[in-house]
Amino acid sequence: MTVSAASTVTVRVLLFASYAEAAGQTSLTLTLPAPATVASAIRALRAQSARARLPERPLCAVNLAHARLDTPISTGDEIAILPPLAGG
Amino acid sequence: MTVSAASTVTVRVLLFASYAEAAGQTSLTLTLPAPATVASAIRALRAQSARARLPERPLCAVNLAHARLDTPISTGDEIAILPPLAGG
Amino acid sequence: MAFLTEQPLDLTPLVARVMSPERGGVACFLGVVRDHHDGRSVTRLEYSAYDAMAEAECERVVAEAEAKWDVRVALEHRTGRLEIGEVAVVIAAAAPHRDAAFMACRFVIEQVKRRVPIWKREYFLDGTSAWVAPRTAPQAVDRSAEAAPDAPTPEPASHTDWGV
Amino acid sequence: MAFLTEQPLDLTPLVARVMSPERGGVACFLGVVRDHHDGRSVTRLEYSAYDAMAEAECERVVAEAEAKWDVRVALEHRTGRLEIGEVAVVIAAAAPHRDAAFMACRFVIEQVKRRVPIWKREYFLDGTSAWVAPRTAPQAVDRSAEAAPDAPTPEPASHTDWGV
Repeated sequence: MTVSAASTVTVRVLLFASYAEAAGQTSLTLTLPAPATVASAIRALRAQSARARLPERPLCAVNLAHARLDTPISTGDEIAILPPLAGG
Repeated sequence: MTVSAASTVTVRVLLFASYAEAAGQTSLTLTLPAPATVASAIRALRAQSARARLPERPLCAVNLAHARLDTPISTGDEIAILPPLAGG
Repeated sequence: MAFLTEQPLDLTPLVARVMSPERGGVACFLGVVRDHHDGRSVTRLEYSAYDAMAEAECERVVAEAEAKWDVRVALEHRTGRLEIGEVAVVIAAAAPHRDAAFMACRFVIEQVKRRVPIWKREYFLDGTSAWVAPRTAPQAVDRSAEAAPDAPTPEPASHTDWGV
Repeated sequence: MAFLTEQPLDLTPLVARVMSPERGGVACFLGVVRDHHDGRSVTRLEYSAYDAMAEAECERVVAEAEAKWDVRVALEHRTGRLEIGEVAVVIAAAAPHRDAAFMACRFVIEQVKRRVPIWKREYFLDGTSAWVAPRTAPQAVDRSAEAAPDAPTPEPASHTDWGV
């Protein structure tokens, strides 16, 4: 995904497991002011869905890879908010 | 096997793999002056079978357990001289 | 190659995939569904995954192991409903030397637990169920407010009501 | 329970023997016949054992592992003729925690190599064969001539022609 020169960034946000249950949804679309980061997507998510009980610094992924909260995001990116992992 | 009060000790000695091939035999019976140890059995073996090319301090077992060269041996014991192990 | 499957796992084909006459040692690991968790009797589990990322992350973990050691690795993780005693994850690592096989196998299970986006819901004997929340869950890193990126400082404790 | 067999080894029944719902982790090891040794092409192997002692020693190794860790261990070693790529030894160690499973599995293969009286004859591509002699073979201990049994002194080098 190329970095957009537009004034907004539109991304898809995925929720899983306990976060999806709490929010009552597994995905939503967010439009954020540019430039945007994972952290600004999380702030917008909290504002939009008060039921999503996210921790202060949830584990996150961008486009299928783990990402930091300060990772920049662009229109078309897939952001995932990941509850504590329990595989293995 | 109880410790014999007799003046000699008679034991069975087993040879394996390269030692058996070099000696041309896989087992023999040795009668040693009492008290006897694994080391004295090995000395007698060398005297009796010059073809058994044993190292200075071969790995040994008495009655199916690893033994030291100074382990005492008694009539009826099974002594084994073990070439370098290669299992696993 | 799919790393996730809803079918029962079988170690044998994974071992066959990595074993070869140049690799004298194969180390394997199986993770088994336990009947207890935190003192409560568990009757069954439900594993769910962020499928696309879990596949990508498994592939990265295997690639990292194969880059770190002279080793070939096979990995499968089951999802969906699992009964007590069933196998949730299987790993096989084959190497010319057993040291590398053991280290790679251990590395892969630790990384899978730490990085692959899979969650499990436990169903208890008393009819309730809950998502498993490991006590030492990793947190996201945010270095945007830090002076030196190589010396991260812990963030102040949360004052919001969003905490876990 | 026999630890030695002339039949092809199969990991699956060993895993089944140790796995249980209280033991969440199973670590396994397979030793595979390699096609090379010291740069020479090997075509097949012949394993021979001091059967009675090998059985007793395997039993002791397993008992020691089960005493050191909260673990159940299964072990089998093949003897007789083996082809390249066949499995010579299999180990499965199941424990409530994977740390113990890995440590016990590793302990068992190391102890088997060090202590179980098994020998192998390698058959080479050029038609010759030889007993495998590991470079770091343990020697018998002889403390009869030592002053302090806890501080063994190396024996003087051999002056006989019996040396290896």
